[in-house]
Amino acid sequence: MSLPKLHGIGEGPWRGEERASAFAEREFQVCIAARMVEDGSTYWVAGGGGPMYSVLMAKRLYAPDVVYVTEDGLVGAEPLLPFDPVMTLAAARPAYRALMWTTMSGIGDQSGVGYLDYGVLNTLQVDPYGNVNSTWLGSYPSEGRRMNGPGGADTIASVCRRLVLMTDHQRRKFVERVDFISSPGYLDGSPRARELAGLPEDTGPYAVITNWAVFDFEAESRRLRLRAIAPFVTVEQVLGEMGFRPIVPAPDEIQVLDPPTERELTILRTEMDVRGQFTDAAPDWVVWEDNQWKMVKREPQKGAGPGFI
Amino acid sequence: MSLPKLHGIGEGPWRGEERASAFAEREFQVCIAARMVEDGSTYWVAGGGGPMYSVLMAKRLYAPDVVYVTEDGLVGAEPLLPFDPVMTLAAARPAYRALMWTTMSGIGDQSGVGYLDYGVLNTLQVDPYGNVNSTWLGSYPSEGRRMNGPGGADTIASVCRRLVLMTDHQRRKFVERVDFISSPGYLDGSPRARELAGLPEDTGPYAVITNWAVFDFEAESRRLRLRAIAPFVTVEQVLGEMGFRPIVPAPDEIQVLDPPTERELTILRTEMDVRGQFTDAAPDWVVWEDNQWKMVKREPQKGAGPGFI
Amino acid sequence: MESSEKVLKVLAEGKGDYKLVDPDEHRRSIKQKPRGMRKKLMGLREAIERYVADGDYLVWEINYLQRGPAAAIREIIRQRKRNLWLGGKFTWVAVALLAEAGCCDRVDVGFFVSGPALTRLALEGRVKFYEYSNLVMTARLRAGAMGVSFLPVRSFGGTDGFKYSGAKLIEDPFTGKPVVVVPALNPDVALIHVHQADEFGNARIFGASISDVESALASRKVIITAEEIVSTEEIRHNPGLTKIPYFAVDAVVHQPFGSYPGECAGYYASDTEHVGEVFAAIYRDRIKEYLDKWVYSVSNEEDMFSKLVGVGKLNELRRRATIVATEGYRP
Amino acid sequence: MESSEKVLKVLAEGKGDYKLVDPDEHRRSIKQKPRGMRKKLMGLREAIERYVADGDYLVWEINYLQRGPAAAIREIIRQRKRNLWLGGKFTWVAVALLAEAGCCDRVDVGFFVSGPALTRLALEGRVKFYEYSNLVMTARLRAGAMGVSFLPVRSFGGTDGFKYSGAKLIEDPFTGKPVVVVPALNPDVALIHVHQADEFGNARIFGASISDVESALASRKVIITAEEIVSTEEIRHNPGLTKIPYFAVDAVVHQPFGSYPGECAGYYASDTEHVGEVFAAIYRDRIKEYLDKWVYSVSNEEDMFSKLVGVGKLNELRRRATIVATEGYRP
Repeated sequence: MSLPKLHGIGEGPWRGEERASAFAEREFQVCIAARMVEDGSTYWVAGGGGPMYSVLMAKRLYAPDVVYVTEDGLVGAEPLLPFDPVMTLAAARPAYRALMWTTMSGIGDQSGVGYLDYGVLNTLQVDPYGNVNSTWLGSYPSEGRRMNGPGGADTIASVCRRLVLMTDHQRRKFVERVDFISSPGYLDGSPRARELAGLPEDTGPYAVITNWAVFDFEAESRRLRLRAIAPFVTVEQVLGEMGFRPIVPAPDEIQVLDPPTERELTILRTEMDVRGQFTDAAPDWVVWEDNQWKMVKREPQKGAGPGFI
Repeated sequence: MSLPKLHGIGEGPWRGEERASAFAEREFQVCIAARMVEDGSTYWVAGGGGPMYSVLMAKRLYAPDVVYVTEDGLVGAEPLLPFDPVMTLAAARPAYRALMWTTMSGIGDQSGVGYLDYGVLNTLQVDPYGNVNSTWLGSYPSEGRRMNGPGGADTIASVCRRLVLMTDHQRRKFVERVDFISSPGYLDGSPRARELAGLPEDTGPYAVITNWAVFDFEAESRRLRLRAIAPFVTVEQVLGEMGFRPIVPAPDEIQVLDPPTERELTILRTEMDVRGQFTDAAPDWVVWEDNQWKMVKREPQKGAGPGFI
Repeated sequence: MESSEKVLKVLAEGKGDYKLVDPDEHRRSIKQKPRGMRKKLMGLREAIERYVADGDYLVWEINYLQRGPAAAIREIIRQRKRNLWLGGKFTWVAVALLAEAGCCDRVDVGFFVSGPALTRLALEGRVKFYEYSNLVMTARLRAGAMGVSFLPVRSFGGTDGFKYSGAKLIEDPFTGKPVVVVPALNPDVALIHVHQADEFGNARIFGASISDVESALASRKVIITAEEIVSTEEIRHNPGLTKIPYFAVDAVVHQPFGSYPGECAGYYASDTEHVGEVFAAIYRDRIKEYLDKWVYSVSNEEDMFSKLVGVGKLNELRRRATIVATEGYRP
Repeated sequence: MESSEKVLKVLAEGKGDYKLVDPDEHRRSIKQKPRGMRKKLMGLREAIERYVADGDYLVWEINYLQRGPAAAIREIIRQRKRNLWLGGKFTWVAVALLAEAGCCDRVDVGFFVSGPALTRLALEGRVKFYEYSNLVMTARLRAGAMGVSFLPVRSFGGTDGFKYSGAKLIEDPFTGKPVVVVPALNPDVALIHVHQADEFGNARIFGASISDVESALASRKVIITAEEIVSTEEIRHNPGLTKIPYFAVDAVVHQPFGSYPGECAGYYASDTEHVGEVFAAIYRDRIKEYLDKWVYSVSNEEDMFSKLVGVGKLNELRRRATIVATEGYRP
C-alpha cells in the first residue's frame, strides 16, 4: 500500500469480534465512522444523527479518551442515552456529566485557537472538493427547495483541523458542483483557496463516510479519492451512485470494510437509536444469506413516524 | 443663573443637616462628589479611593437607586465595609451582595453598548480639556517619573456618557497640557476630536471635583469652567493653585459649596476610611474657629503608614 | 498619532442587505432605557404588545424546542405581528411557524427546519433570506453586544453564504492576510427564556447556552420570560449565577412552562408527541392547522395548557426532567 | 464573491513594538498540545521550570494581591527567569517585583504600582514599556482567545498610549467612521490561580474576575495553581462552574494559599501587614530587601510559610474570609 493509512480501517475481521449478519446500511455507516475516530483527540460534532452516534460509539468501544464538544457549549459530556427526539443539543440528557458548560461563543473560541482536531458533519450534497450544501437544492434563489442552512457546520468545516463528512451514498448527494457552498471544503480546489478566503491554515476535509464507502482527499489535487468499500457492494456500484468520478486508486489499494459487529449494533440499537428514528428513516438493509451479503429494503421496525432526528 | 445647574450643588445648608466643624479637605471633596451623584443612574467607578467612597456615600445618603460597576466584573454590589487595604477590587468584601459577577470583558461590553452613564476617576494630572495623565510625569519616556498607567481609566473615560474627575487642588495637577494623555478628555478641544479618534459620540468629561472647587466643561469650547468653590477658599486662591486659567464666570455665578455634614463624615470615618489611609494621606485640614473656616495642617491620626489605598 | 498613507484592500463583499449597524445609534437607544431598579413584571400579552413592533428585528434564545421563549413566540403569532426580520440562528421550528403565520418577511439564516411552506414563501419572494451560519450570527450578536460595528471571524470565507450576506473580506490590518469581517447585529428585540429572574430582570440561566448574554446586550429591547421569579435577595446571595443584568431588561414575564413543548433543561422534558406534531406540520405543509390548534384557538398560554395539555402531562414532563437534573441546574 | 476595488484608509498607527500575532502560528502551537485527559499534577518548581522559558511573554490573573498566582510569581523570581515580556494588566506589585528582580525587559502597560525602581529601570532603558490600558490589554487577550488577529475597540483612540502601542486607527469597513483596532495577544505563558481544579486542569473560579478565560485560551502554555484539587466526578456534577477546560492546561499545581499575601476571595483574606510591607518596599526603593526576605531566603512556598508566616496567621486569614464567604464561593 502506498497510500496513507486511514485510522480504523483494515483490521478485519474487526478486532476479532462477532460479525453481525443483518444491519441497516446506516448502521454500517455509523460503525465505520466510529472505528475511524482517533483516540486522544478532540471532536466537534454536529448535533445528533450519524456524527454524534459514531463519536459516542467510539467513546464506548474504541476511543475512551476522545472528548467532544457541541455548538451549544458542551465540553466532554457523558450523555444520558437515549435522547428524546430532537433533544440532542441544548438539553439536559446530552449535557449530562459534561466537563464544562459554556456557550456557542465559548466553543467558537476554543475552535478558533485550534483546540478541536476533528469536525464531523452530515451533508445533504457534497462535491469533489468536499464543499457542503445544506442551504438550497436547485438554482439559488429562484428555483428549487429551501433547505435548513448550515447551522454550525460552516464553522466546524472552517476551523477544525480535519473535517469528516457523512452522507448517504446516492447519486444526488455526490455532485460535480454543489448548488450552494454552505460550508467550505477545498472550495475550487486551487492551492491555498481556503487561506485566500480567510480560513485558517492546515484545515479542510479529511474523509467522507457513506453507507457504501470511505473516501479521503488526495493531497495534491484536494479531490475526493475512494479508499474503501463496503463488503456488500462493488467499486462499480459505488461509482455508479455518484454524480462525478472520484480519484480511484488501483484495485489492490481499495480496502474492503469490515461489517458491523454484534456488539456495535447492540449499543446502537439499545442505547442510542432506540426509537429507530435514525435507522428506520432509510429502508436500505443488508443481510448475510447463502454465504453472501444481500441488500434488501425493509419496513420501519420501530414506527418512528416522520424521520426527524 | 444662566449656567446649567450642577446636580447636588447649591442647596445649603446642605439638606438642613448639621454642619461639621472640622474635616480633612479630602473628606470635603468626597462629600461634594457624593452629592453630585445622580440617583437612578449607572456608574463605572475606579477601584478605591475618592471615587468609590463618594459613590458609596451617595448610595447610603442621597442616591439609593444608583448602581455601580467596577472593572473586575461587579455589578450592583452592596459591599461589606470597610475594605482591607488595596482590596477594593477583585476581593470578597467589595463583591458582597452584588447583582452580578462577571468579568472585565463583561463590564467592557456593558459599557460599550452604552449602559453606563457616569464614570468616576481619580487623576494625577488634568488639562483644560479634561485629558488625564496617569502614565508619566515629565518628558516621556526619557526624563521624569514612571507612573502607574491608566488601568481601567482609559475605557471609563472613553465610553461612559459623562466623566467625573477627582483630583487634589494643586498647581502641579492642573497643567496646560498633560505630559501624557493616558485617558482621553476632549483631546485638543477641537470639535469632534473624540469621534475622529474612534471614541463613541455623546461622551466626555463632565465635571472635575477637587478639595477646593467644582468645575464643569463649557459646551462650545469644551474647556474647564469654574462653577463652585469651597467655603474656606476664595476664587483667587483656587485660580492661584492651577497651572492654567479655566473659564471663570461672573462672580455671582460661582456658587459656594456647603461644608460636609456630621452625618456624611461619620459614615466616611467609621465605615469607609477606618484606617485613615485616605484622609491621613494628605495633611490638609479645615476647622471652624472664630466664626470662620481656617486651613491647617494635621498629623496623620490613625497611623496608616504609607498612603496606599 | 503617526498619520499614515496606508490602505487596506477590501478583497470581496457580500451583496446581502443587512440591518444597518452603527454602534453610536445603538448607544442612543440604550441611553433611553431606565437605569434604576424598576419592577418590570407584566403579563406575556402586555410584554409582546409593548415591546414587539411590526417591522422589528427579532432574535430569541435558544429556540422553540429548547429552553426557548416558545410561549412568547406563540403570543407574537397570536398578536399577528407583521414584517419582522428574524435572526434565525440555531432554531428548529420557529422560523417556519412565524413565516407561515405571516409575521416575517426577512430571515437571516443560521439554521432552521425548512419544508414546503418556507420553500413556497422563498420562491414567491414573500420571505427574503440572507445567508449566515449559527456561529457567524453569534459573532454578529457578539459584536453588537461589545458596542463595535464588526468582528473578524475565521469561518464563512469562501462560502456562497458570504456572497448573499453583509460580510466582507479585507486585508488584515496586522497580518496582511485575508480575513472575513462580519457586521454587528443590534436587534430591536430579544426574547430570552430563563430559569430564574427577579422582578427587575436580573436573570439566571442554568446549563450550556447559545448566546443569551450577547443577545441581551446587543438588543434594543429585551423580554425575559422566566420559569421562576426569585427575590433579589436570592440573586444577591449568588451573584455568579446572574447572566443578564437588570438594566438590559425591559419586561419580566413569569411564564412557567414557557418553553413548552420544548425542554427547559433541568426543569422539564420536552413533550415528545407535540414535538412530533410540529415537525410533521412543517414537513407535511400543515403549519396553519398546527397554529389553529395551538395558537389561534386558545386565548393565551393558560388556556392552551388547560384545554390541550393538562396537568397530568405537565407533571409527567417535570418528572422526566428530574432524572438528569441531579446537579448543575439549581443554585 | 464580488471582488471589490474598495480600500479602507489606515488613519493612524501606533509605533510601539508588539508581540507579533498570527493566529495561524498560534494554532500551530496549540496543535502540539495533548488532547487526551492526562494527569498534569506537578510541583510548583517543576511547573515553572518546564513551562516558563527565558524570553517568554507572560500574563497572569488576577495579580499578586488578589486571587493571583503569587506563589508562581515568587517561584519565577526564585528561578531567575530572564528577558520576560510582561502583560502588566490590572496588576499591583507584580511588575515592580519581577522587574527589580531582573526577570523582565519589556512590559505592556495596563496598570501597576510604579516607584523609584521602575522609573530607574525605564530611564536606564533596561525595561521598555509599551502603553495600553486594562481594557485594551483584555481586548488583545480576547482577540487572542478568539483565534483572530485583532479586535475593534471603542476606547484608546486619541490617547498618547495609542502612539506608543501597536494599535491602529482605520476606517470602519461598515460605518466608514474611524475605529481603533488593537492587535491580538497570544502570550507564551499564562499563570492562573483558581479555587478548584481537577488533576487534568478543568478549573473553577468563584467570584468576579478579569480575563481568566481569555488568558487561558490565548496563551500557548497555561499553568494552573489551585487552592483545592477536586475530583473529575465533582467537576462533572456541576459543569456550569468550569471556567477553563482541561485541554488548555499544561500544568496543575496544588498550591493552598497560592495567592498569599493576597486575598483569594471566599477562601482567605489578605495579610494586611505583608501587603503594607510590599507597598513600602516599592515606594521606598527596597524591593531587593523584600525579595531577599520573602523569595530568595526561602527554598519554596512551604518553607516561606513555616519560617515567615506561621499556621496561626494562615488560620486567621481563613477566619477573616468566612465573614463574607456566605454564598457564591462554593458549589
